[in-house]
Amino acid sequence: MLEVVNLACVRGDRPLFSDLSFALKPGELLHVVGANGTGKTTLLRTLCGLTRQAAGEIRWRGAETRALGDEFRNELAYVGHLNGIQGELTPAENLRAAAGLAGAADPERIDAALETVRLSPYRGFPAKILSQGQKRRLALARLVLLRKPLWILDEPFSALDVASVTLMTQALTGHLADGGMVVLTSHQDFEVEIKNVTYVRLDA
Amino acid sequence: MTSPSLLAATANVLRRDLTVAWRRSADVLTPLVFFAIVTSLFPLGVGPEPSLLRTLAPGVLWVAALLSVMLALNRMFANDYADGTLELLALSPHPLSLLVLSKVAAHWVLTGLPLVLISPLLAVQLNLPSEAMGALLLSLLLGTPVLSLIGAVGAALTLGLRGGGVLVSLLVLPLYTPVLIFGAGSVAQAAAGAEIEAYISLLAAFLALTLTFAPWAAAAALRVSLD
Amino acid sequence: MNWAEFFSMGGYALYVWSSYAAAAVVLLLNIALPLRRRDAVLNALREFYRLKGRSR
Amino acid sequence: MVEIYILIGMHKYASPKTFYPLAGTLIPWLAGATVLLLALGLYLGLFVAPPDYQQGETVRIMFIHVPAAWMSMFVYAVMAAAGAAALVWNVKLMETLASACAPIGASFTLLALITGSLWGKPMWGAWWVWDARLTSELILFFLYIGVMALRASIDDPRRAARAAAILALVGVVNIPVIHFSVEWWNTLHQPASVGRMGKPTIHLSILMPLLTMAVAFTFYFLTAALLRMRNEILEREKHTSWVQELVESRR
Repeated sequence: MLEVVNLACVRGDRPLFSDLSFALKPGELLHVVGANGTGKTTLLRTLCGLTRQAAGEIRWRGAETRALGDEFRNELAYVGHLNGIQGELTPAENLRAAAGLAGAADPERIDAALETVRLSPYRGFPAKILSQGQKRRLALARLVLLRKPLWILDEPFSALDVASVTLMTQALTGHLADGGMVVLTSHQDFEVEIKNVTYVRLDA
Repeated sequence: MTSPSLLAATANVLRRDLTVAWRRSADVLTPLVFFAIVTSLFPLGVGPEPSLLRTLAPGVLWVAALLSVMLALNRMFANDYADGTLELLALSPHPLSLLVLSKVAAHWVLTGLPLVLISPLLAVQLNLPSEAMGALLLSLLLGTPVLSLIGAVGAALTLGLRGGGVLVSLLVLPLYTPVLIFGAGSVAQAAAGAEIEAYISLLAAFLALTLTFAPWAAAAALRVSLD
Repeated sequence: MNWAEFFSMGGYALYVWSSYAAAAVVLLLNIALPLRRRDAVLNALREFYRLKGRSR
Repeated sequence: MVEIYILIGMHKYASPKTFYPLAGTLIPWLAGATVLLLALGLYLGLFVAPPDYQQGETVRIMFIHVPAAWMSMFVYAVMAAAGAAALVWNVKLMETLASACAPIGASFTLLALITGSLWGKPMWGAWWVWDARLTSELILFFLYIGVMALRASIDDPRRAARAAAILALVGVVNIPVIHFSVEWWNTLHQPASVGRMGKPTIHLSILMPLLTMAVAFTFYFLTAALLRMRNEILEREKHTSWVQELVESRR
């Protein structure tokens, strides 16, 4: 479904990694491992098309993602270091805005999504009052709400408490069970609950 | 997956920006107050002599309006860049140039339009003849969107850069000169009782030109800045 | 060829010769600066490779 | 404009590695041609061309001003074209060319402004006159400053090059619009008495120095651009082995 062939990425003019190839089939999770500065975030941003690769190809359903453009982005959900949350809007409004952008905008599922991440009590307050962990959970709610096949997550477990980690793992397993795909980076070790995990190591 | 309807998405972005601005309405006032202050500086600088102010009024009003729009430019993308919502915009399945167009529309409604509305008030202060009021309103109405559109390219290019505010002005002011020439020119012509069709049609032409190119250029600039 | 008359440029010596002087300055600067910069770049790179060599 | 097509045509196989030594061998020849052409142009301009019946000896300022003004436009066009090639085909060499163009173009624009003002003082009695062409040249100078300021304020060289390329493209689309607007503005506010920039009478003895100087300036532009490009290639390719060998072999 997602193939990467001889991918090479640079930051500025400093080469990060090259000749990186891997494939991801439905139901699989790819865990990108590597020390800081080896280009994990750049790899993820390149996969979703925010960053331009120096060399190599990224194919989704056999076609080059760059050529697919909007079509590919319609099947992708990305959570980066930033949570993509507008402080002035309430959690519900944030989700409606994100849903409006990504095309799936049915209001009652917004409440359900807030419920799954246990943010319903904060439904009416501006999101800026939420803690870093709660904002991360709101970003998870966006993933659950949009139901895109490919999830690309940069450190999804950072700033999460234990309860939220289980929430995130449940969401991941549910997504994989539905035939979804996940590419993520993470320092915490969590794979114990998820069976088919492939690794990609970026060395210094 | 329902195929995402474009109109709903752009309307959504516009509504979202307006609600955010509504909650922080103080921000809307800053360009307006700046516009008022700058125009009232001139009489202090050049003296209150009515006939002198009358000749200066078109140029002063237009330059002040232009500077006020430029001042508010970095607000267009800076907040969304900081909190990550801009990445969601770039990753949305809708064409980025149309989403940028709705952001520019929101910016214009929050800065350009208010300027147009209060400009007659300040024109009276500068002793602008009443027959030029129509030209002032019309030229600003056509001109300020062009300023926001060109400004969007400048704001997108300088996203997240140190000294972004001043840098944007360096980038966009030279590009503002044609709009200033015909905007202020039309008001001056009207004040002298002459015809302004030519000026207004040129301003409309600029609007059409920037409406087609600026969103695409700003989207490309955003993609470069998010790289 | 009366040199004095030539240099006076019909009384406009100041303007004509300062134009040519300005041209000379601009033309020389755009060659001198990159050349000087070339040495700076080479030294910086030597330093860069020395550090890189030692740290591997 | 033919140079641009050659440069763009080159992008298919000219990589920085092959371009660097090629530029190295070209520079002396280009420099030599520049010096010869400049000498010829100066000779034609200062000794052969007769004084103008109206402008007198100050017409000789035109032999610097007009070619500089042409170059300021030409270099901006090359910068925009190289920027477009860099954006579309993602060619690093074009990025380097575009970044080399900016300071050279800005210098020619400044030179055109200075000589324009030096020409204006004896003719119109003022160091600066809001003549249509001088005003357009001034705005063009601000456009150059904008491109250079944008490039200077971005650390990542790739993003800097791509951002500057977009700004240059937006600029090049606007230059004719600005020129048109300033012309219109000038005729509107133009009291009949102020003479426009005297169009040089296209008498052969005037035209020859102009063209020679223009060609000399073009060769000069190529020389200066290649010099700057080589510096930038060294910096941007410092992670490659060929640059390391090159630098270390020049003990």
